[in-house]
Amino acid sequence: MHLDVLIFGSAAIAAKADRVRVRVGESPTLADVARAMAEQHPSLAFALQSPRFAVNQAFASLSTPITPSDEVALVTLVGGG
Amino acid sequence: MHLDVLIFGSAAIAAKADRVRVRVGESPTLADVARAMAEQHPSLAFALQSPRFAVNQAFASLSTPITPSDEVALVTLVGGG
Amino acid sequence: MDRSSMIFAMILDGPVDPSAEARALSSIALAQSDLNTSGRVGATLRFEGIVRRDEPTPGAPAGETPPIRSLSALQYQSYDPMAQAQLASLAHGIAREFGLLALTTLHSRGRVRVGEISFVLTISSAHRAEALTAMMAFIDRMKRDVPIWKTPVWAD
Amino acid sequence: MDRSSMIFAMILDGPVDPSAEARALSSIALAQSDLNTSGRVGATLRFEGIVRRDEPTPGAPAGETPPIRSLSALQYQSYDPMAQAQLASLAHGIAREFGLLALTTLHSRGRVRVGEISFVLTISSAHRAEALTAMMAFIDRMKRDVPIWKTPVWAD
Repeated sequence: MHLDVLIFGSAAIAAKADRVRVRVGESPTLADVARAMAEQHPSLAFALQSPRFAVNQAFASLSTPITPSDEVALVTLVGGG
Repeated sequence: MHLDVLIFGSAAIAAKADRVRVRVGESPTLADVARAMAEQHPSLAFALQSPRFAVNQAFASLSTPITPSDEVALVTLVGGG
Repeated sequence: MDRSSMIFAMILDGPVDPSAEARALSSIALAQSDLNTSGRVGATLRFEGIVRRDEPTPGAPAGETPPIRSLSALQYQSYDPMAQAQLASLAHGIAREFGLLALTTLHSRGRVRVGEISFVLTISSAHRAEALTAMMAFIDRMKRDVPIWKTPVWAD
Repeated sequence: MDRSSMIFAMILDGPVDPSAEARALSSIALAQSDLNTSGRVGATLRFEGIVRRDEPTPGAPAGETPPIRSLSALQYQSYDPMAQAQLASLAHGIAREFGLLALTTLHSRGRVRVGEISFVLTISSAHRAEALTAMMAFIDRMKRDVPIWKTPVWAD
């Protein structure tokens, strides 16, 4: 499946976009999404070393299963608020 | 010699005065003054267990020699500022 | 004794200047005034975060002092509505944990120029100790858990 | 970079209300305003100590909770001019030790009623960390080294 992941701050600057599309297998977890992002968008590797995600506007652990209708955001706070 | 010692806060309340007169030997140190105060003014004993003095408006150690013209104040901050 | 506390948390557009702050806090102005005359408050603490002109430039090699470069502003981006929910949740959590009487916080979204305020946190408590430790905990956790990012707008 | 910092420390009669504060700080108002627009300040922190109504009565046996009794005011007695000199010396020492940009402090002498402010400390610095640690250090050392005593004036 394909998934759009929202990105912010220095990740958005690095990718020159406010979201990136990733290709993942069926029934992925957030860990799969993170791995796919790092492979398919190497400019985001710096923000994926210890990534933090939100799913549907709430923090979620890497074991969280993802469906195509979920809102997924990479919220690693590189540099802080 | 005789010496007036300024007192404040709960010490002043206990003694019902803003200073007490003490009788000390010749060439006393602050330690002698503290001892004489505790003996001659038992109501101040609570403020003399680890006393702190100012001499001529500056903190002074217990070994400081005192002359009759010095301004001596018991500034133990019982209860804080 | 009344165990409730007065909490307000909001992300607003632009700098947290006095008029923006008064507007944001108008709904609790009366409760604030009641609290201040209640005799229950022994300490109030207010923190303002202000945009500084000089920032080290990012990307310097480790161990080297990065060159200083001048900002004209910071651009704050918040992930809404999660950022607002996290800020409010943090405010309630800190107030409960430290037994505060009041906590109000305002954070900017969008552009805030050098010298302008981007963040205000005000805490009222019975004694000073809990106000100071609550303030440090709040700011640390905000930087960790509230999804707001800042991007420099360079002067040159 | 200008290494000087703006310091002001004063003991004044009665509560530290806004008009008393403005009067006391009028001589540095211009310098304060210059500093605030300089782009050097990243954090300002303000502490207000307020007289609370309920105080534990002194003299309760150790281990027992002292009964609460209501105040109408606190009476502050300062040993002058030593108190003023110690407050100023503390202000300069803390500003130097923590590299602050500004530190102003006002402390009451005489009667301050419940709900009124008896102490204000305002700190400006480049970053928040030094403002917070400097504030805690200042208040701890003030209570140890500035000869000011408070006496309760009971309501009943």
